[in-house]
Amino acid sequence: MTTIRAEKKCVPGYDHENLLDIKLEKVQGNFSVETAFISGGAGVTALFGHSGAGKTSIINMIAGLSHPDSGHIVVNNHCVFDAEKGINIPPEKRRFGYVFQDGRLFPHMSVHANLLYGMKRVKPCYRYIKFDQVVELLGINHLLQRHPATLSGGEKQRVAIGRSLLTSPVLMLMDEPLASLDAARKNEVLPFISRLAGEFSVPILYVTHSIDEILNLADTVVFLSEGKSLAVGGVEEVTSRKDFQSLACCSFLTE
Amino acid sequence: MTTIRAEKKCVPGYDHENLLDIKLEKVQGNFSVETAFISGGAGVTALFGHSGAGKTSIINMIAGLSHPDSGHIVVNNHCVFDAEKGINIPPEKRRFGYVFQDGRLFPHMSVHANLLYGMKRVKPCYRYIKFDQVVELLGINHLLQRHPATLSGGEKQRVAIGRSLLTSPVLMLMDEPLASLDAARKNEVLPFISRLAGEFSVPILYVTHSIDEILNLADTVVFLSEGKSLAVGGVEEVTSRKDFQSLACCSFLTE
Amino acid sequence: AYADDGQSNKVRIFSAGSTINAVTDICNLFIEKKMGEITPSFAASSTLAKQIDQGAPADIYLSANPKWMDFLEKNNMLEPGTRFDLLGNRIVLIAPLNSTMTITIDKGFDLAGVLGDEKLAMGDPDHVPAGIYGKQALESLGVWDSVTLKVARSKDVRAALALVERAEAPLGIVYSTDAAISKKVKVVGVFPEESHPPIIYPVALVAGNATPSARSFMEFLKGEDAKAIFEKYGFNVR
Amino acid sequence: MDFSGLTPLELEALRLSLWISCWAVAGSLGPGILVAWILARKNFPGKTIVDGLVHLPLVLPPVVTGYMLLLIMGRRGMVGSWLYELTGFTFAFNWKGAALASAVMAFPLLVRAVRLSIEGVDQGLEQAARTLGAGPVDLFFTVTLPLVFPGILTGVILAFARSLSEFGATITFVSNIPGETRTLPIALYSLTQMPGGEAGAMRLCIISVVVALIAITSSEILAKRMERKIKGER
Amino acid sequence: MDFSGLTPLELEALRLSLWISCWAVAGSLGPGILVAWILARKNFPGKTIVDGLVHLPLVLPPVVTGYMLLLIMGRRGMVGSWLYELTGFTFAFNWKGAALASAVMAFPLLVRAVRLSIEGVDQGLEQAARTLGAGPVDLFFTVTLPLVFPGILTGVILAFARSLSEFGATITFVSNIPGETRTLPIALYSLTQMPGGEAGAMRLCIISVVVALIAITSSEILAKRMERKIKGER
Ligand SMILES: Nc1ncnc2c1ncn2[C@@H]1O[C@H](COP(=O)(O)OP(=O)(O)OP(=O)(O)O)[C@@H](O)[C@H]1O
Ligand SMILES: Nc1ncnc2c1ncn2[C@@H]1O[C@H](COP(=O)(O)OP(=O)(O)OP(=O)(O)O)[C@@H](O)[C@H]1O
Ligand SMILES: [Mg+2]
Ligand SMILES: [Mg+2]
Repeated sequence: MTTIRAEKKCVPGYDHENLLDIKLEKVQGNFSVETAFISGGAGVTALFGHSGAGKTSIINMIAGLSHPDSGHIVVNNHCVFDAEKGINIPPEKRRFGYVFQDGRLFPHMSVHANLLYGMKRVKPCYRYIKFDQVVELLGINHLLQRHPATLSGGEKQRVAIGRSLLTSPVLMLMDEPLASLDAARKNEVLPFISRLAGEFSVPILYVTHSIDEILNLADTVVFLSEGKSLAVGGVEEVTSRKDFQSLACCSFLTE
Repeated sequence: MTTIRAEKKCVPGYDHENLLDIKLEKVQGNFSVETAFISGGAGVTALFGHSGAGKTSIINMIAGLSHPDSGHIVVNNHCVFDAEKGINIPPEKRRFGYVFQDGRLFPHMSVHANLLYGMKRVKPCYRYIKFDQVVELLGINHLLQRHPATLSGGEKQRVAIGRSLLTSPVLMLMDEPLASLDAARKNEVLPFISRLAGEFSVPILYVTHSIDEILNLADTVVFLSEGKSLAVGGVEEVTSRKDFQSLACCSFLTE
Repeated sequence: AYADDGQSNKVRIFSAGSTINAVTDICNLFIEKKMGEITPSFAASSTLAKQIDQGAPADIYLSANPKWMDFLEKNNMLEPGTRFDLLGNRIVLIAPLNSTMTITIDKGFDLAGVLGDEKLAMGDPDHVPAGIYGKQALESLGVWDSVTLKVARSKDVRAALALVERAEAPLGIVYSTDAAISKKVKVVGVFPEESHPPIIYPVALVAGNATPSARSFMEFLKGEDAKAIFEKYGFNVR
Repeated sequence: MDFSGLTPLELEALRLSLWISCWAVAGSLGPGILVAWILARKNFPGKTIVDGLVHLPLVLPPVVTGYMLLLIMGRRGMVGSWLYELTGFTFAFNWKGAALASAVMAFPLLVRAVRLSIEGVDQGLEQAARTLGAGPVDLFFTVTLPLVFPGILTGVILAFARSLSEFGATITFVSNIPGETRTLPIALYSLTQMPGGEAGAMRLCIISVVVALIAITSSEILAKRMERKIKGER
Repeated sequence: MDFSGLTPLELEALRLSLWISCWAVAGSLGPGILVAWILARKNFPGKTIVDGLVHLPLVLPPVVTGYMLLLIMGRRGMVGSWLYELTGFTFAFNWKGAALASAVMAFPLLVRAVRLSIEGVDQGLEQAARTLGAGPVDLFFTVTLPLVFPGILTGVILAFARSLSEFGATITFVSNIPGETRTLPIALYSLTQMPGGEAGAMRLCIISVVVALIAITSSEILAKRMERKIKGER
């Protein structure tokens, strides 16, 4: 396993209480998001909900790619959005890493250039994640000179993870980042994500449909349905709910 | 659960021995595929291998979207490709359903039109899958009038599954079709796929990274690495291999 | 690479498109005789007049049409007392070389009948000088009204000539200078001189540019050498 | 537009211009899309020559193109004479010739725009259509063509605008015949060549601009509507 | 091309044409891309007017555009006189004016092609760039622009070809001055005005076509190379 060297003397303007304080309202077509959750302390917050529950919509708002009609987004006590106070920091200033559900690699750049794109835009003193380390972790060394068009699904996903990690973000947003990776690779990446949250106090918002990943990774679970948060709390608390189990359980697989 | 009504008096030119006889060789850049497997009898053949092992490449060749340098593809004793004999049936004549790893819904059509696209191109007498049945199974009734651009990841995936099912195919190619679905939905779709193979004798080639899905769904497993098939055989036979376990096992998740 | 040398003592003559052969030859002769430097520019008389009006670096203007000269004169763009009617021309009726048509131009001649369904090619009588003269001639001969709908109005005389050369039109009206040089058409009739106002090509110095070299070229244009060249191309030197 | 203020001459030129431009665009749309598709997707010996031929009317001065049309499609032209003898149809000195000249001049613009769009189509979608049972032609009409709609719209607008202003090739090929080929630009040209014609020329200018603005604006609205449909309600 | 067979007059016209076309394209590329981006992405009151203005040179006969340039940018023109007094720079009757006329005539083609491409860019990629720390300008140069390369190339080729054939606006604005503004099409015009000039005119036609073919072919090769790079080695 690779090691993470700490170098975060000067992470900007945030005081590290690792508080996520999120309250969002937005109407999209005839779907409306209306959610609020606070997750204190370091760690991974899992967003869980059926397909179309609004997970990606929420993450997009937090990243600053779409604007809530009302509410606020506070990360590490730093407010990046507040509808009432008229605060709206543009996405490029938020320094949130975002692993998109649909990859979004730059087709005109090599894998190497894709990986460096975000990294080059972060001041060296803010960087706490090293290039070689990420490349090794994700096993993409042999792909560096290639262009995204010929990569396999899982290869693209790994490059996308690497690209956002290399921005040394102050919050990670991960939308089903491991969906098309094999178990062996997952087993290398998951502990890394875990340690990102633990050692570097980078809060992580993690979308997944895998109950295993929730049980092993999450500190807090936000359980969404139809755009509303039905439950927010510790893993045991939420996973013991009936409605959660009926969505997450594996009746066919374990019959 | 919905029921499948049988109506397959006139499936064309194939005799239903459900034999998949595949032998493929192809060089792509500095990656080469070289695989051969036969899976007799009805059922689900799982393609398993690390990210970048060549699963999608193989499925593309079987679908007729890329051409092997040599080899042959025989489905139900019907040869759709043979390099030596110069046989190469174009994809639209193969009647294989393909659920792509990356969705590929038609952005200019409503969900409804997407679903009907393939169905309309199959003679009514060949259709053995009903529209309403699929829509209900996949829970996409409320999406029919929408366009793909605003669908969520899982919603897109469900529409893509529906679209290919509705062609009433003679072989299903499914490239990680359930990756971003929640467990509850998976539990409805998986038995359906299972029954497709069982009741209608439609062979299914199924790519997955989930050991659970293999254990519960597959009859035959093809274990790929670096473009070569390391092992082909029954589920128990292949899953008991050391190299298979090291790739598929969940050391972190079960630690 | 291409400096604006409008200030040098090179003489610039803006000359009507239909004079291109003759004026080019005269300029070359002028240069050959080491009498000075001269650059000719050719375009439609109207285009040139407007450009001069907008301050184009022209020293001499040779127009195919007194109207545009009048236009400049009215705008005080001409050097007073330098306007001079340099050339005259004739308009003629032409047909393709292999045409069997015979026709005599006189009062009320049956032009429409000869044309049948086909077209008479001529410069646009609204603005092309040769067309204007042609229309006036046909009017005074009393046949214009019967052929108005059969006129293919061209952008310039050369285009009308091309239509007849290609036999797309069986008849056309052009200057005798054009007809003289084309090998693919023949003259079937010359319009009587009294059927239209005299065809005059006036020349003048542009106001403020009456440099000695410009004046000397002006004189050269009026001289015997130029006259020979003009006549070679079919112009009447007045 | 308030047509009541127009003189009969202006009205006639306007009507002719619209008629000819519409025919020019309508006539070249099909071949234009076909040629664009071939240039975008196929490789064959002599492709450069086809490509060059398509661009020819853009590269040569319009008068030259008009003259070539005269040589080829005139009543005594290589193809034109043959066409006339066989069918009695001719382009010479009528509005059809003007439409042909406009179409030829606008063709490269149409082809280039459509081609650019076709090159941008995600071929993954075409592959998907094939696995769903659509053959190459079927797929072209149901997938490629709708996806290329913005390119077609751009091509049509460019071609229409170009046709509206077509002058050099038209006047050389079919002359200026009132009521047949005297379109807006030809009438406009006549006026600019007449001393004192400025006021009339100005009016024709304004008419052309208004027509073009209407065409451009409606194309924008159409494009917006299509885009909204494809990209979702908001 | 074998230059040795060309007469000095042809060589001069060719050199001038290339020089002027290159300047026209180079000068309009930046503004063209900017305007295309604004039209593709921004909504503002008066957008229709900007859009219409851009198309104007395409809609009006070139002679009219040339005359307007004369009135505006000529040495006595509204802007031209002011420019001349302030800086001593003038477009009047020199090659710079010819380049300006070419640029203005080609502008709508450039803008439309680039705009079409910009509208096709996946905005998801731009969003990704923003989450990676790129501001709007940074993103434009590092993501949008490279993705729009095919559109820019098409625009450049259209503009270059259009410049090569530019006649009406040029001769009206800057006249026909040997060595300054007598480009290939204007030299061609001079020859067609001369009885017996056909052979010379033909030669100039062929020269234009050859130049255009070279430009088109190299753009195709460039496009292929870029595409291969983006879509993988094979
Ligand atoms: N044109 C090409 N040049 C070089 N390598 C290529 C090319 N096309 C595909 N490859 C490589 O072939 C390998 C197989 O790709 P494929 O998409 O089949 O993998 P996969 O098994 O589907 O993986 P995943 O599970 O990640 O989707 C990958 O490593 C990919 O990078
Ligand atoms: N413009 C829109 N108009 C109508 N509905 C919309 C619009 N945009 C999104 N939606 C709907 O909002 C819902 C939430 O979408 P979102 O992408 O956030 O789901 P998700 O939780 O990420 O689902 P998945 O797990 O399938 O990715 C979906 O049902 C989607 O169809
Ligand atoms: Mg989602
Ligand atoms: Mg794959």
